[in-house]
This record gives sequence, C-alpha cells and structure tokens, in this order.
Amino acid sequence: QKVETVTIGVAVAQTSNTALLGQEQVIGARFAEKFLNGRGGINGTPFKLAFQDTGGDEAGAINAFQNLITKDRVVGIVGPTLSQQAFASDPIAERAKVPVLGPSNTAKGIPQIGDFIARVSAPVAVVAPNAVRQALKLDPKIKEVAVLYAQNDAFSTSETGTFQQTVKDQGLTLSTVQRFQTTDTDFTTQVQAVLNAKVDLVIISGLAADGGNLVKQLRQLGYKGLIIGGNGLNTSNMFPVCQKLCDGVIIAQAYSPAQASAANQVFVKEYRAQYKKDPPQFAAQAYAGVQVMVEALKALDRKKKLNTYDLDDLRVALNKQILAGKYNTPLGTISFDKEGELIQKEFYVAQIKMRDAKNGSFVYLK
Amino acid sequence: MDDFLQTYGFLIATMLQAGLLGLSLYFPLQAGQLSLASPGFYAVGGYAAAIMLTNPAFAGLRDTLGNGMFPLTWLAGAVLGGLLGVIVGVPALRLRGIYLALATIAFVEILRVVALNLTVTGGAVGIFGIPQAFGFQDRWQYIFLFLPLLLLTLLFARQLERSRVGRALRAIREDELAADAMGVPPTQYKVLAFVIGAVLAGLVGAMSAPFLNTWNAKQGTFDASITILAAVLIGGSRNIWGPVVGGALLAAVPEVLRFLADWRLVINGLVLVVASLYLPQGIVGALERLGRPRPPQRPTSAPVSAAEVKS
Amino acid sequence: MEFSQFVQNLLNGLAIGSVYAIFALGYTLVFSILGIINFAHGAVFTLGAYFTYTLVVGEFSNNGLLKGVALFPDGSPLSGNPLTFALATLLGAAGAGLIAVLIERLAFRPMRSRGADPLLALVSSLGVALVIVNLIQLLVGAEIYNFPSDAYGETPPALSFTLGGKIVIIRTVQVIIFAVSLVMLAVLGYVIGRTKIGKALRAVAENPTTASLLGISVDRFIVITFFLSGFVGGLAGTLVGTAFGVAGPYFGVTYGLKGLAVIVLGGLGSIPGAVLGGLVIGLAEAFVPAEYSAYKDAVAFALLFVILLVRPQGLLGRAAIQKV
Amino acid sequence: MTGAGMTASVPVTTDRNVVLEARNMTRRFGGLIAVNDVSFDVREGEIFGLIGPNGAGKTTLFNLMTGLTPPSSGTLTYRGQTVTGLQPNRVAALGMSRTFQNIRLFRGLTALENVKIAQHTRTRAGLWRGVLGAARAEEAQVERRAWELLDLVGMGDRAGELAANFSYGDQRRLEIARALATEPRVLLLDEPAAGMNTSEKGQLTAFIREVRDRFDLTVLVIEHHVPLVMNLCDRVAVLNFGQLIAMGNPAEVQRDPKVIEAYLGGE
Amino acid sequence: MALLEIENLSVNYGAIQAVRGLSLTVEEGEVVTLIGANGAGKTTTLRAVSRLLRPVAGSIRFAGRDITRLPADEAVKLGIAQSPEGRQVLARQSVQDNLELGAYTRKGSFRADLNEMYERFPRLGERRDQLAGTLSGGEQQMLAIARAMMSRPKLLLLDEPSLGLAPIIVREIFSIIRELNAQGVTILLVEQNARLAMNASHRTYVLEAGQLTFSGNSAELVNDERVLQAYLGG
Ligand SMILES: Nc1ncnc2c1ncn2[C@@H]1O[C@H](COP(=O)(O)OP(=O)(O)OP(=O)(O)O)[C@@H](O)[C@H]1O
Ligand SMILES: Nc1ncnc2c1ncn2[C@@H]1O[C@H](COP(=O)(O)OP(=O)(O)OP(=O)(O)O)[C@@H](O)[C@H]1O
Ligand SMILES: CC(C)C[C@H](N)C(=O)O
Ligand SMILES: [Mg+2]
Ligand SMILES: [Mg+2]
Repeated sequence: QKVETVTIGVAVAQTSNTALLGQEQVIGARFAEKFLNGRGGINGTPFKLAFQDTGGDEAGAINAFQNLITKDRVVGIVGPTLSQQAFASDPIAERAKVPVLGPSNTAKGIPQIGDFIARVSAPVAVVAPNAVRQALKLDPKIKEVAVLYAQNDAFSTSETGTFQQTVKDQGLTLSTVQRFQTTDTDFTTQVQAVLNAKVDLVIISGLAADGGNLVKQLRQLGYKGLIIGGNGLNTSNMFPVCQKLCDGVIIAQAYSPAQASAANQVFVKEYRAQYKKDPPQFAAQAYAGVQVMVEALKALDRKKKLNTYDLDDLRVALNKQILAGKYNTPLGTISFDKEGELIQKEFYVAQIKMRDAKNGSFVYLK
Repeated sequence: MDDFLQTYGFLIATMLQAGLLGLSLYFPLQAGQLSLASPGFYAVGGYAAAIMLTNPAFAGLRDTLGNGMFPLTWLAGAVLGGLLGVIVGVPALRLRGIYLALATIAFVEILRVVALNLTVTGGAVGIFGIPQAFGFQDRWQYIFLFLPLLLLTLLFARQLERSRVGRALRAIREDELAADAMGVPPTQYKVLAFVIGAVLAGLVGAMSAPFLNTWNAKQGTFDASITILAAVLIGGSRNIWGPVVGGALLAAVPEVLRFLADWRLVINGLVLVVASLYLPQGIVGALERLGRPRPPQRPTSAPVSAAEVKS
Repeated sequence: MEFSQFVQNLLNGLAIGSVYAIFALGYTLVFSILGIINFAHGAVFTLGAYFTYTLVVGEFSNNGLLKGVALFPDGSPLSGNPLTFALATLLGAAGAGLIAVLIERLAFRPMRSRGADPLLALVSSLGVALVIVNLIQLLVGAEIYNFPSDAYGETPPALSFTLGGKIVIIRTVQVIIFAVSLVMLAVLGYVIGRTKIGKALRAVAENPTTASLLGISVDRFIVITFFLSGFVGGLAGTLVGTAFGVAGPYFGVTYGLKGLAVIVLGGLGSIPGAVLGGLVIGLAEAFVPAEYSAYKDAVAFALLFVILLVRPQGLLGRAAIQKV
Repeated sequence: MTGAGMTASVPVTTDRNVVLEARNMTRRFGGLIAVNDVSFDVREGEIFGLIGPNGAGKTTLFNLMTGLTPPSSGTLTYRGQTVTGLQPNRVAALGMSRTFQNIRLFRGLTALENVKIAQHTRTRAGLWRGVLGAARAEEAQVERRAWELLDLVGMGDRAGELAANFSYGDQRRLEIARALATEPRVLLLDEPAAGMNTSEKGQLTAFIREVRDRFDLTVLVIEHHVPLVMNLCDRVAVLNFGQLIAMGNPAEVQRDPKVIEAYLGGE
Repeated sequence: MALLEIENLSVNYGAIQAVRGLSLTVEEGEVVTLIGANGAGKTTTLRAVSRLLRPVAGSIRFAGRDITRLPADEAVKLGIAQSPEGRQVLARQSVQDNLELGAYTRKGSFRADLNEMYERFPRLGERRDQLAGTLSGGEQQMLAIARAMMSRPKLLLLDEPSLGLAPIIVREIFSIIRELNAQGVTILLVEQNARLAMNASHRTYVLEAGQLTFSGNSAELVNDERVLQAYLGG
C-alpha cells in the first residue's frame, strides 16, 4: 500500500492528571500543523496530525500507540508525555518499526529503548545543572542546600538525582533532602525542615501544582533564599498557584522564547498572536517534534516522492532520515546522535518575574 | 485480521487481564469479603517477574532456563501473592465490609510506597526494558497467556462453586454467624478465599510485567482497586462470568469510545452510571434473570424417604 | 524532640488534618445515611471551588470551551473584599449542594428504588465523578486556577510565635480551615445528635423501610443529606482552594483516598469521627521524622491498618449489633 | 474459667444418661446479669423445656451453650467434654445444633442449599478434591440427605426457592431442617412454634417427638406457648431474671407459685 | 362509613402472587382479625395497607380517601400505624429513641404517652437507654407494639403481636387492644393465636393462599367447623 496522505501521530495525555502538561503539547503540535502546512507542508503537500489520547497511564499509552500505528497509519509518532509511559509504549513502536520522538521524556534510558526511539527533550542530566550554576552566579555565598522532590513522580526522582549530584560537584552542602507526593498540598512539614536547616538555596523537583504550592508555602512561612525549580515547574501553569510568591524562582530551560534563531522568532510571534502569551517549553518541544518529522519527510520526499513509498518502508526511511538531519527548531539547532539522543547546543536559565497576581513571565538570565 | 489484532490485540489481552483481576476479587467476595487488595498482589507479582527478568542477579538463572524463566516468574508471582495473602489476610479478615475494604487498600498503599522507595523496584521510575515472554513480538500474542489462564480460572471457579468448599463460602457470605453455628469455620474459609484471590492476582501480575514492557509503583494503586471492584459489580458479583464480562467491558469502553475524542471519558462516566442504574444485578445478573433458574432436580436414585412426615 | 518542634509538628498535624477532616465531613454524612461511599464527593468538592472561582473571577483561560467567555466584563462584583468573597463561597457551596442533590436524583435514587446492591452506588458515583471531572476539563481546561490573593483581606499569610527561642509558624489559611471545620463539626453534630431531624436521619440511616413506617419521609431526608453533604463539601473545596490553589479538575478527587481512610478510621457514619480521623492521620503524618518522610503515606495507612485491627469499627464508630 | 469452689458446690452427676451438664453458667452484659449462675443436667433422649418471662435469659443461655456468646463464667460439658470456650462450629461438629429465635437462614440461598451447607461437618472434601470433582459420592450423599430433610419438613416441592421468600412460619420449619442436617445429637430449638397457628403447633409437637425418636436426639426447647411445652416436654426449667427458679416435670412446674407469678400470670 | 376499604387487592413479589383479589373492610371503631396459614398473605396485606408494598391491582381507601399510591410516610400521617412482623426495631437506637420516633408525626408533647408505655411495659422502662437491638426477642416485640401506639393512630395494624411473648404479656397485649378499642382506635389484627384474637375482635376474615375464603362475626366463627379444624387445633 502506498502512502496517500502523510499522517503524523501525536500521542499525549489529553485526559487524567497529566493533561495539564499534555494540553500544552497539544497546543504546540496543533500549532505546528497549522503553521507548517501554511508554509507548504511537505514540499507542497499538506500533512495531517492524528491525535490519540494516552491518559496518564501505561496501558493508555500503549493503546494510543497501537491505534496510531495500525488505524491511523502514521509515519511516525510524537509522544508520549511521561517517561514512564514511554517505557511501556515505545517498545511497541520499536517492534513495529515506527519512528518515535519523545517530546518531553527526560528520563535516562529513553533513546536506548531502540533504534526507532529518539527525543527532542534534553535529558535532565544535561539541563538541570545549569540552574545550579546560575544560582551560584547570582549568589556566590550559597553554601547550604535543601533538595525537595516528588517521590511518586518518575521524572522528579530522576531529576533530583542530577540536582543532588550537581550540588555535591559544586562543593555545596546538601543539608536536607525532603520528599513529597505530587498529590500533596500541604508542605508545612517539609518547609519546616528546610527552615530549620537554615539553607540558602532550595531545589524543587515536582510538577506544577505541588511545586507551586511548595514555593508558595516556603515563602509564606518565611523562607528568603533562592529557589530553583525543575523541569516540571517549567510552565506558566505554576503562576496561579504561587502567584506573586513565584517571583524569583530559577528554572533551567531547554527552551527560551528569547532564543534568537529565526525559526524561533517566527514561532514566538505567531504563538503570541494567537495565545497572547509566550510559548511554554512543552509546547515548543511538541512543536519541534512535529517539525523534525516534517523536515525529515521533506528531505525524503525530495529524494523520492513520498507517495511512492510503502508505509513500512517510509517509516524505516523516515527514522534514518530523522537521525541523520540537522534541524532549525525553536529549540535552536538540534540533531541526534546515533542512539537517538538529542544534541542541543543551547540551554537557558530563566527567573520568574510576576507582573501581578496572575501574569508573569520567564526572564532569561545570561 | 492482522491489522485488527495489531490494533486491538493489546486491548483484548487487557480485557482478559482485567477479567482475571476481577476474578481475583471475586473469590473473596464469594465469602462475602470485600477485599480490594488485588492490585497489591498484582503489583508484587509484576515486580517479582520484572526483577527476575531484568536484574543482573538473575542473569545466570535466565541463561540456564531460557524461556523456562517465564513460568518460573509466574510461579514466583503466585507464591509471593499467596504468602502475602496469608500475612495480610489472617489479621485483616476479622474486619467487615468497608472496613475490610479499607484495610486492604491500606495494604495496597503501603506496598506502593515501599516500592517507590526501594532500589530493586527501580524507585519511582520502575523497571523497564522487560524481555518478552517466549520472544513474543506483538501484544496480542499475550492472549495466548491470558486466555488459557482465564479459562482455567473459570473452570476452577465453577468447580469450586459446586463443591463443599464453595457452599461454605456462600454460607459465610450470607450469614457468617449462622454458618459458624452450622459447623462452617468462617476464619479458615475466609482466609482460603482471600489467598486464592491473592495467588491469582500475583500470577496475573507476573504475566503482565512483560506485557506492559515496564513495571512501576503505579501498577498497584487505589484507583486500580476501585476500577476492579467497579468491573466486578458492573459485570455481576454473583456469577463467575460477572467479573469477566465486567472487567472486559470496563477495559474496553474507553478504547471503544476513542472516536468521541474529547468527550470519551465523559461518556465513559455516563456509561458507568447508566449501567449501574439499569443493571442492578450486573450484566450477567440481568442475563440470568432472563432465563429462569432451573429448579433443582431430585436425585433420581434417591429412595423416596419412607417416613415422610408432614410437620 | 524539642518542645518547640513538638508544638510545630502538632500545629502542622492539625493543619493537614483539618483539611482531611473538612473534606471527610460531607463524605461521611452521605455514608451515615445511605451506607454508601459517594465517590463523587471529591468532584463536588472540586465544583464548589470552581463555582466560587466563577463568581469572583468569572473568566477562564486558554484550554477549554469556555475560553474567552467573560461573565463579568467589568470585574466581578464579588471580588476584592473578604465579605463578598465569603458570600461567593457560600453561593459556591450552595451550588455544590444543588449538584449533590441532582446527583442523588439521577444516580442514586433510581438505584435505590430498584433495590440494587448498595455497593453498586460506588460504581455509579464513580461514573458521576468521571463525568464531572472531564466536563470541567472540557469546559475550563486542566489548568490550575487560584483565587485572588486578597480573598481574606489584609490577613498576614502566616502567624508565628517563639517557643524556647525557636520560631513556630502556622499559615493563616490553615487556622481558618481548622476553625471552619470545628464550626461545621459543631453544627452538624448538634443537628444530628440533638434535634428531631437528627433522630429521624438516624432512623433513615438504619432502616429506611422502618423509618417510613414511622412517618418519616425517607426521600426528603436523603435530599437534605445530599444537599448538606454537597454544601459542606463545596465550602471545603473553596477553602482548600484558597490555601493550595484549585489544582485542576482532579483537585478534589485526589483527596478521595485520604478522605476514605479518614472516615473509616474515625468510624463510618460518625461525624465527630470524621474530624478525629482527619486529625489523627494529619498528626501521624506530621510526626513522621523528616528523614523518613518518604514513608509518610505508608505510615498513615499502616496506622489505619493497625487501628482497625484493634478497633474494627474505627475510633468513634459503633460496633455492629448482633443479638442472636 | 470457673473457680474451683464454684463447681465444687454442685454435686457432679454420676448419672450415665446425662448428656449435658451446665455448671454455674453466668453471662453479664455491662451491669446486667442475663444468665446468673445456672446449673442443670439434661438427660439422654429427653425433651427439655426452657421457659421464663421475656428477657429472662433463655436465648442467652442457648448462646452460651452453642459457643455464640462466651460465658462470663461457668462451664458446659457434653458427654464429659467441655464445650464452653469452643467456637460455634466446633460445638456443631460435636453434635449440638440449634435454631434461632430471630430466624437466621441463609436468606439469599435456596432451601436446598441451606440444608446442604449444614452438612459441612459431616463431610470431608477439601479444596482440591472438590475442584477436581473427586468427591462425587459424598456430594450425591449430601444431595440425597438434603432432599430427605426437606421432605421431612414438608418442603420437598419448594427446594429451589430462596429462603428469603418463605413466609415466617415456613422459615421456622426450614431452620429445623437445617439444624437437623448437621446430624446433631442434641437439638436446641428457640421458639420453634412462634408464628404458627394452634393446629400447626399441635403438628409441631408431634413432629419434634418424631425426629427425636427417629434421630435419637436430645432436645432442648424454648417456647412460650404453654400448652405445647406442657404437652411436649419431659422436664421443664424456668428462668427468671437469669436465674433458675424452678425445674421439674411440666405439671409440677405449672403449679409452682413462683412460676405462676413471674410467667404464667394468675387469673 | 368504613375506615378501611380494601377492594380487589392483588400484591405480587416478582412472579409470586401473594395476595389475589382480596376485598375487606374495617369499620371505624372495629377490631378485625385476619387469620390464615403460613404464607396465606396476611403480612402482605398489612404491608400493602401501610403502603410498604405496591399493589398490582385493586384499591385501598382510608377514611374515604384513596391511598393506593400514597407513600408510606404519608399513610402514617393520616393515622395508620403498624407493629410489623419481625418487629423491625431500630437496633442502634435506644428504647426511648425508638418510642420517640414512634411519635415522629405528632406535634406537641408526647411525654405522657411515653410514661404510659413504660407503665404498661415496665421492662421497657427499666431498659429505656438500652440499644433496642440488644433486647430479647420478647422485649423487642413489646417495643414494636408500644412504638406503633406512640403515634396515636386511627388505625392500628398489628402483625402477630403475641409472637414471642410470655403468656403474662400476651394477656397484657390483649387487654391493651380492648382498651384502645374502647378509646375509639380501630384495629386490624393478624394473629396465629386465633382463639384469643377472635375473642378480642368483632369480625374475622380467613385468608388462604392469598384469597379470602370466608369471613364473619368472630363470635360465630369461633365455633365454625372449618375454623376450628384449620386454625384452632380442633
Ligand atoms: N448484647 C446484649 N447487651 C445488653 N443486654 C443484652 C444483650 N443480650 C441480651 N441482653 C439482655 O439480656 C436479657 C436476656 O435476654 P435473652 O434474649 O436471653 O432473653 P430471653 O429469655 O430469650 O427472652 P425472650 O423470651 O424475650 O426471647 C434481656 O433483658 C436482654 O435485654
Ligand atoms: N419478600 C418476599 N419475596 C418473595 N415472596 C414472598 C416474600 N414475602 C412473602 N412472600 C411469599 O408471599 C406469600 C405470602 O406471604 P406472607 O408473608 O404475606 O404470609 P403470611 O400470611 O404473613 O404468613 P406467616 O403466617 O408465615 O407470616 C408466601 O407464599 C411467601 O412465600
Ligand atoms: C511533562 C514532563 C514533566 C514529563 C517528564 N519530563 C518525564 O519525562 O516524565
Ligand atoms: Mg429469647
Ligand atoms: Mg406474616
């Protein structure tokens, strides 16, 4: 069977607790569809996106992948949202020989799942240390550090490992490590421990709601020092939670709206026009995922018309092409190593600046 | 056909798996015990298999046994489930109704937190890269594991129901005190039913770890407990087919409703409401009502009691 | 443990515990009358918060069908002042109460009249919860909303005092939640324990058929119960929302498990039990030493398990009566 | 359980025919003494009546005897074996079976099943033998006996009906059949005639005698219907406020002024 | 005018027809007995009158008003009270609470009635704080009867009131029936102790397998061959 219309699958969490993150990814992907098709699609032929909801669990991700692979007959998949889901669903794509780009999977071991698995999300080990270095730049006197993380969240626990390592590497003292659950709301106990440890830097790995509450309660109860937030807090969704108290939180970024590339500037402009705010990282990464697929398809198409391919062959070819290419995305120029691990040049550190109770922005630090 | 299996094979296997988990809850329920511990045993079974299949400590064993490793993981899952079943069941079965349900949920939660904190279980990330049973390539091939197990379990359950032990369980469900007074020792049989469920759940867990490719603490949670219970009730809690039908259905509905896109979970919720309103005895219960029960047959060989005394 | 630390833990425990308690009050109310676990309670709790939010802010952002809809183009008349906020909270709670009544009508009553297994109510309420949560997401997205920070006027965010040279702190919101849960406990306790309505409610709870044989209108009392439960739940939702933000559609549902643990620990159907259970679990969590905080949830549930083994009917629950 | 002194105060029977010996049985509920230091013997094969005003402690005494309520003090021995302290199912296995004043059938099961279940202690098949279908003969036997017993109480044609659907009086009959299914040597009936009309009560009297003879039973019966008691029982014990106030043959007891005052009521 | 008129009443439990085309009347101020073998449908009839069961056919009129579809609690408000089969005391409530709930539909004080019940049944007085579920069978029966009386009904339905009661209390119950009747309360009585009941009543209906077989003046029926045979033990 030849490929008539090119369909790219997007499997992210549109329901469940994880939808908070998935929603931004949906926006990013939709945006890419509209924008890239507006610019001619794949050498003049528009492509289509097929969305399948993964929910927040493993079975949901597998089902979404299966549907995309056999029913929607996609050439490649951007997804899933969580690394834990990726460990369940990526092997499915791997066996079916369908290329996958993880848009937000930052855990260790994702590209190693197989030849067809790559990601556009830089692993924590690469991103997280930047924030600590930046904090030390802002306040060289920092000595004592408290680390807090959501222990029921896979990504937060792996991120905290990196943070803790960095703290040691930088010669700082790890005064206390506190755990919480993503479903927790009250952090008085943890905050108390932090305050008692008299630290001057707090590092939080969690998701938006719990992370935001933690920041809020830290401030309300009198913590004055610097706060670093991990990848899960890297969303404006945190603003309504800690409101004015979000001010000053430092977050390492794999993406910056300020990134100077032309690709990004156009993206940011269009995004702002439509959503009246800066694109968040998860949207940018999902966008990048779709863009990488599309550009790889374009390159293939130039060599041999896509509609002459068998779907199976196209998938294999696409995977090769993805790994071979170099892409000018809003994330900057990116490429992949042979395992499928992302090679990204620029990382950023931003600090939250709240304009009022609801609105704020990430201000990028040099 | 191939495409169908590719797309829905995983779902079908999940439906069978859900049916099995439903049955694991059904056994204690037969003795009137509302135990929601199944996801705990399921998680433990899964961890046992995942560890045995990935941990370097078992590398030698894996090399020696080859595919024989998989049945061994099943055995391990079942035995661990059973052992834990005894440990939890003996104290917990003094409780009744919702109290028992909550005590078993407490057990599930404790296990979950422990799994999050251990290194062998891979902490919150869990264990991934689990090798495939018998080199299975596709999810649907797991039907070859779950279906025979389901059939065996059904057969077991049916035979159990018709036996002296099955009667004892029913008696306890109906009236524990009266059962006791009529010579049925309640504790012993309650623990038995509980352990049967635990063994089954552990076994299913062990089969499920390769099936899902990965295993983590989210596999045994409160939500799972409630979903399984809902499946049993929707299917019908008084007939062995109930948990199977309910489990399969509840696993299938959200997938079947995929075409509704954003509305699918809303509709899924409505399905649950409507089903519980219109099928108060569950689906199988409703079907049973259609066919009126066959009156019991007098054993043919029975000598008609000579001294028939009318009271 | 130093005394100041002890006091701090105590305060923390009471603070966490009163959140659990306030959630559990409405939960246990329905259980005490109908003997069913209403899984939709978490969703009703969530709705209370969203209703109040709608009243004081009146617009939602990006991701739902309601994006761009502004209820109050010139700003909500109910915002900007603690008194109007209180009013909005009560209205939100009343809204939640009405939803609870609706749920009873549509999802529970028909089942009762068909003589279904009471456990099945659990499935139907689960379905209702699923509908509500996903409708919220469809309408206003999964994002986090928060009340204006001036909801309580010029109150300081935290109160602190020194004990033996150490500072002990507590957040103001939590003092408010604690106080409100005690007030609700007192009111509900009085109504159920001391009035004719309460007596009738207890009769309905124990045996609806017999109650109706005594001239008690069972359906009416059930409606009252659901309204109260929804009202109390909705109120709690807003309060907890002011403390922690309305963290998306699942906001209330995440309290479901703890809430269940709380009412079972306290003794099913016992109103003071719900509060006591909440505080006990809160305190247990607060007193888990920091280095074992990873096991906090396990500690709470282990405690529940152990207490149940010692007191199978929960702390304040009454043992089943078995006169042979 | 019992202080040595207390047991010593009651002469130990040497009567070989005694099956049950109750010694100083006492049960308190909070401040209330529901059964107060009750001692008596029951002889093999007799029909032993237990009467007394409402709340005198009759049912409680049955509960103590069958293990459903542990005594505060005192013992019961059955053919020399101590029964008190045993679980109800052990008591049943020993050969003592009962009916309940507040009927406690397995309401959701059929009449047939009710009677089959009660044969539990007389059968052996465990989990695996049952599941593997290796207990056919035993099952057939259980089935046969169940039908016989239902026929005995006149319910052979209603074997498949749910116990809950039987009317009150019919439920009482079914309870007797169920109790008989445990193959007891001692049968304890708590108000078996309640809910039966006068002519049914008459039939019941005959029926109880009949089963006693047929199954070699010793029967204890609590009953408020005086003519039935007087007609049926070989001996009658009277409880009042937990204490044994009279014991003897029916005619004696009926004339006892204490009994008339507390229970029968004068004219 | 008849206080209670039942016409052509049929009540089913699923497929089981428990009462079939039953018609009977109870005049104001009358005591009427309903007798019949186990399973004849007596309890079913009373439950239909109390509106706990929904008839499949026929009508029930009370004081001239059609109550066939009335909810049970409304029936109590009209003045119908029942002491039900199986007693149905509220096990978790105290004796006193049970009695007070009996007076639920009444406005104003009912202290006097409460004291009266305790006088009539001293055992209940002694146990006023005991949970009803822990009472002995007979004690519960007294409570059920007393509770029904607490609502001061116009029509009192008694389902086997003597069940489980000691002879001395049975006598008390029947004297209460006479007294209440003298005060103008109408009573519909189901009893197995047929002779006692018939002696205390004006008229008697005999029910068999859900249908009325015959009825008449109690004083006459007591000597009727058929009744003697079937219900009075010859
Ligand atoms: N669990 C309990 N708690 C408190 N009191 C109890 C309990 N069980 C029984 N009693 C009391 O003990 C006394 C004896 O009760 P029991 O049931 O043995 O009486 P009975 O002689 O069988 O009376 P009846 O003829 O009415 O059945 C009663 O007064 C009853 O209220
Ligand atoms: N809940 C029920 N479900 C099904 N059938 C029932 C139910 N209750 C009663 N029946 C049946 O209805 C018929 C009438 O029962 P009912 O209880 O009215 O008899 P009754 O005259 O009061 O008998 P008794 O003297 O034994 O109390 C009987 O055949 C009985 O088996
Ligand atoms: C959306 C993100 C918080 C997901 C996370 N980076 C993961 O790999 O699981
Ligand atoms: Mg008794
Ligand atoms: Mg009756």
